[in-house]
Amino acid sequence: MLSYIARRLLWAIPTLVFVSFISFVIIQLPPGDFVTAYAAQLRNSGDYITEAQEALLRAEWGLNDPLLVQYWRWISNIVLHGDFGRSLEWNAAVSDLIWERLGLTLAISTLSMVFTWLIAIPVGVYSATRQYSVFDYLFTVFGFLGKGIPDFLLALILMWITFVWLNMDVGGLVSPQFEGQPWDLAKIGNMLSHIWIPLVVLATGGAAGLIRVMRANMLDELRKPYVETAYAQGFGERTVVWRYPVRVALNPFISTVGWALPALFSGDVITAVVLNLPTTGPLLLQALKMQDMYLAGSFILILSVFTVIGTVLSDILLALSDPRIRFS
Amino acid sequence: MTTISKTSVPMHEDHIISVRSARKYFPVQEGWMRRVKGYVKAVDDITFDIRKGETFGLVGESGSGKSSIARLILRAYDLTGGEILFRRADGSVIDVSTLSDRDLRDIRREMQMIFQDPYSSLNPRMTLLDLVGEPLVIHGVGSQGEIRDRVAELLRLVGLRPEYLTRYPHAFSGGQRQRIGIARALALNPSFIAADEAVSALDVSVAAQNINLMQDLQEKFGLTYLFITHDLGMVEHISDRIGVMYLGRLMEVGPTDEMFAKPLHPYTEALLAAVPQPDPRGNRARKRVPLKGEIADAMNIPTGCPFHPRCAYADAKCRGEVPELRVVKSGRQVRCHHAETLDLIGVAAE
Amino acid sequence: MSETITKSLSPMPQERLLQLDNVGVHFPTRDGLVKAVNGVSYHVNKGEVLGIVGESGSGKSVTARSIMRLQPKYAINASGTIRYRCKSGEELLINEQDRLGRTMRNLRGNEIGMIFQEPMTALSPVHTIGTQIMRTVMLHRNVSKAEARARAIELLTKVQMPRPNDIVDRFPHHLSGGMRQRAMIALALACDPALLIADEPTTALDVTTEAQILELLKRLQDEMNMAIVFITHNFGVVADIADRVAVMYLGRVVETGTVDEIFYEPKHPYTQALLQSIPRLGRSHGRRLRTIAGMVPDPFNVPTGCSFHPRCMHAVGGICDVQTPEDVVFASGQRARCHFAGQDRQAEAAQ
Amino acid sequence: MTDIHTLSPETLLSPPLAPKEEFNADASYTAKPRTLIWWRFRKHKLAVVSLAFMVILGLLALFADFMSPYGPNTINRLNTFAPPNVVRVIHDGALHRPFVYPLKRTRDPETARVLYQEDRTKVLPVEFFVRGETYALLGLVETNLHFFGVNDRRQQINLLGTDSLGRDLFTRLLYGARVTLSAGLIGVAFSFVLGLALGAISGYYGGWLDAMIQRLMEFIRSIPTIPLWMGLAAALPIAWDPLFVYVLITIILSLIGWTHLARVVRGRFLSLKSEDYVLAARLAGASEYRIVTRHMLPAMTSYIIAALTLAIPEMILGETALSFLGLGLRPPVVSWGVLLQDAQNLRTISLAPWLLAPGIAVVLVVLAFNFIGDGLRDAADPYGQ
Repeated sequence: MLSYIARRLLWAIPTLVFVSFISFVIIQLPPGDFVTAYAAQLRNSGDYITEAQEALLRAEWGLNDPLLVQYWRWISNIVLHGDFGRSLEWNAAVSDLIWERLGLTLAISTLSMVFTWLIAIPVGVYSATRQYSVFDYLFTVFGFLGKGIPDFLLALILMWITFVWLNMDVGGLVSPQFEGQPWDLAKIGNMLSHIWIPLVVLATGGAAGLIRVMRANMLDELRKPYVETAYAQGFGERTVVWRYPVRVALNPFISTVGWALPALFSGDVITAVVLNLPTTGPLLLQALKMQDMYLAGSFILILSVFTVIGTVLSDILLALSDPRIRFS
Repeated sequence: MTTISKTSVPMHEDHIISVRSARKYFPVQEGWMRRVKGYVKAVDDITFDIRKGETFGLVGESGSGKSSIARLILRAYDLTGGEILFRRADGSVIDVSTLSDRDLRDIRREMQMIFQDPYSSLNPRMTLLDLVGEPLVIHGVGSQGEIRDRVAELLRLVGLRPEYLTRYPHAFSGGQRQRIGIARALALNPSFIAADEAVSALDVSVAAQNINLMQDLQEKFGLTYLFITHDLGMVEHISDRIGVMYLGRLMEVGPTDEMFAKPLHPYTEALLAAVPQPDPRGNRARKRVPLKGEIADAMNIPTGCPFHPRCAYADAKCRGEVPELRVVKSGRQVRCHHAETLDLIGVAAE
Repeated sequence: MSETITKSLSPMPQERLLQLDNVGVHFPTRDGLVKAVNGVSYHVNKGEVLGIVGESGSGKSVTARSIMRLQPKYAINASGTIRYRCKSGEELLINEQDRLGRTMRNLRGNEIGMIFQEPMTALSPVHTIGTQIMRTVMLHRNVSKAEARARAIELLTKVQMPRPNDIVDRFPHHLSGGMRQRAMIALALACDPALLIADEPTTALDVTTEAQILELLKRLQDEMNMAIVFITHNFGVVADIADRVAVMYLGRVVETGTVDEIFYEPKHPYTQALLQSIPRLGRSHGRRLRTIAGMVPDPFNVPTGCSFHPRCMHAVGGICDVQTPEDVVFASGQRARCHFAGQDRQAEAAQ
Repeated sequence: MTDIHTLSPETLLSPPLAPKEEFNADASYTAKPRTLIWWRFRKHKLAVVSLAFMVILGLLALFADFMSPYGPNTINRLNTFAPPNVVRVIHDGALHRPFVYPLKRTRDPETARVLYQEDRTKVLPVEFFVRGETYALLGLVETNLHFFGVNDRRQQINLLGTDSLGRDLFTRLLYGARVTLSAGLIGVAFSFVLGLALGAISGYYGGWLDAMIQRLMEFIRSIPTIPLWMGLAAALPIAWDPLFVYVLITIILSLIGWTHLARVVRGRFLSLKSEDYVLAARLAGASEYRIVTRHMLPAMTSYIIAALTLAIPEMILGETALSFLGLGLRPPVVSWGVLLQDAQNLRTISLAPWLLAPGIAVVLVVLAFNFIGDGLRDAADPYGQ
């Protein structure tokens, strides 16, 4: 078991290297570079720098070096010094910009994941054990709708509805009058009146898919002979269902737990843009549009690292929960 | 085409198949980059001959490697070692294990296989005409019309109506599908057919119909069968000679009557004793002592005689020395150190 | 309510453990109603092994599951009564019980144990053998966890599992097929049931393992004075283990009798034909096998009259294809559901 | 099922009451696999309805220029944010041929915003085959014939209202369908090529090649999809030709999608490889080519088509999301995502909620593809239980 975890962790290392390299390549893809963009920015504000100065800057930042050298400089700074570089647009260290936003993203993602699970598992089990019942149909319809409606559209519609009916603008994390204010009860209350929308949006999207997965898994498991054995031992229906097939049907679920987190990160990007939340999404979008390379690259890298860690975590959890996998 | 492989003793002219020291090891892979961590010796040092026109039965528990042998003879697998000689219809002898792809195609007109599962062995997306006619099409035998006639004739031969040509397999029952498989195997007039558990999946009454059909066809076309099964009653019924397999090795080879009346290997004795007979009085009279333990893991074959951990007669020699398959009486071979001294019980013929 | 019905039935003899009368189980399907079980009657006495044989589609498993009320939800219990004598001596009308009710739950695993064909899939893959047995023991008996564990080890010893102290903490996928079937038996016997239903328990096993399991079942049956309903399609197995035999064809019992009667004096043409189509060790080498013409009809088109008539060599037009035969009861207690059972012309033909 | 008559001697003594052989000609016995799949698919009502919907939508998109009354980029400054017209048949309590009420414009004195009101006194009949802007039908025939419209130069018919530049949303929705649907199809085609090739190699050859491809897929799955899309999309220079950007975007979308398809293909190949009938074909002397083309591919096509159908909505959602964020297609290209950009802002939505119509279209199309995919998947194996 331990050796399995060790192997799995070892395997994550080349994945991480690969992912970080991809992130770096992506931020290098746009034509021109940091200095070109910088010069353009200066020109916009009426200032200018000479070509010689540009060349000097390039030399100073090592932008003429081969890609691999630049990559090495970037990644070694991150790994050794925790230095993600500077954001051009914000003129601040990337690490100063992202940690707070990452925290909020993580909080929203985790919360919505918990909601997703709390909804999806019982509903999935119910739908499978009462196949073709009225509620099963209702949940199926819900599942399809949840799958069909893009997150951002759901967010827009919810915002619009609350605006029209409650005459409330629920965009942003807090209402404008609270921004920059110290945290107190009123501000927290205000935040709660805002945060339910991203939670509902993210949880709906996730739950819709998971309900269908859980239902399908359960239907498969319920047909297996060991369920009949459990009934033949005299257990009641609830015991049988929750102790045996649910336990097995959860396994593929567990393998998605680690996936769910990065998926929520991804989903959060668009929702957050629509809802104007101070999470990573809008900042990433802005950075990408402005070709703010270190900021964007660091974001992609961090999100990828979360994904890789999530995958490793899933695999380990799966190995722990399913004894059949352990020794193969 | 190589006529005779370099090392071998010439083949007896009555024999159609000669399996000589055949070995098949499957690598067991593990881990993320498929590292080989060991070998399953599915077939290990197997030697036997099949005579022209006879039915050779191969019995053994699951995992004994009996199906692998059929697949080796038909070159569905490549041999790890040894050779398999086949006498063609024109009398020439070839080593199946070294044939090139082109020669192999040619040889497949003469040897065919009947499968166990009548459901998975027929492509559900092809009509009977396509299924039974496929070997003919592949080998370019005849025009479309001729193929059609030939398929109709084959169907009639196995007791199916020629009008069924345009049907798909799902229209047929298990027993009928098995007949379709037989018709397909017969399409190119083979001289040798390997039947791998050909009736095991069928109901008793249907199995009997198909066994009779196979015997009729053998008589009619002078076919040679390799009949693989775990059902000792069935193998006794149909076979002229029998090979008993255990853990990839042949334990005993001999004529059916003699072997079943008086087995030479303790494993054969145990197998015969284990078969429950549709004869309650006989069962009560027979004091049956079930074989202890279970067949070993094919990756961890016991040292010495592979059967020794379960053998009631095993001694130190059995634990240490691997016995050879040797001739004990005329026509009978056995892989046991103590074959001469043991007095084993078979089934009394009526 | 069940009492009034019980009164209208004559009480079961004291030694009777289980009695099925005219049981019918139907399944509605897309292609029509499948009468999987169509008026089955048989009984089991205390401490007796009843073998039930039949080809696929004969309804033997479905009938056995209706004893435990384990059929799928959509199954229709069309007719008949199933009576069971509890350990307390009371008669219980099983077909009247709610399939998920307390009475049935108390019966299952406690009074009636069941083992299945596929030992590979019939045990939960994510729980240890020990956990599965302990849960059953703790469900039906008021014992502590430690006592339940001790019981689990005792049971594993009883089924001759090698190294029971080790196996108790193993998962099913660590065990071979034969060992899993032993674990399954241990699980079924957890609470000393008076009746064990064994549904093709040796079909998936090799002959040598099959012989071991059969010996084990016989020994346990003897030790615990337990009754067994043993379902199989293998006549050899039935001859080996059963005291009495019921032969099923197309959802009906066509013949019942003691094992010797069925094997040496079969009265029903189906039983006779089937016995002749089996190759026997030491008897049939080189001989032609007798066959039964045609094949088992599909369940949507069960023939009229005697359902075996299209395949029967002795069928008589105007009778067999029109009238559904009733049981012919012989002096010994043997019964055959054939219009001509015991009559000469048929006995001749059987020679 | 059918009757057997064997050539075995004992059955020559056939049972006296054996039924006369009748030739039971059930159509399903000789039906081609394709027909069986269609019969099964037909039972899935939602899927059939969805298929009909998609066929209609596809035709509408193909003939968008004919089916729409105006041009997608025709600006009408006098008609901005006009609400949708309702097509009516009853005027003054009497049945009338289909018509709309013309809109009357007033200006809100405080906000200076244009307000629209139906003028219930006048009737603007909906005309068919009217003359309008000139276009080239299917890029071939020059014509100015439109399927419907109104014969009034001062009034328009806007079934879904207009946007901030007074462009007809219905027209733009149809033109957008062209881009969005084809982006989905082309993206799936790209990932199909990748997925089929790698999945087939992986499943058919196995061994270390399989291991390598599996590892590669794991790598790709460890990259968070949306940030990667965004990163790649942002790397496309604004100056490039919109058509070229469109192709690149579909390639980016397919870069992620192929792993799923490869998994499906590999799984099918693996399970088919061990089928007895494949071995049977090999033993009959069939070449590898014949085995793959005659035995394996026919058995997988229905599964692959189902998987493809289920992948299309993912692509459509991807395009919509990217364009919505301003990273994908950009105006003047008209796609549903581009159209939805107009609806980003809460004020605009509350002013002109009809701008969400492209969103509804996305939902309907995504659902339709999902239903069709589900139906296909259920019907894919007509020989299963």
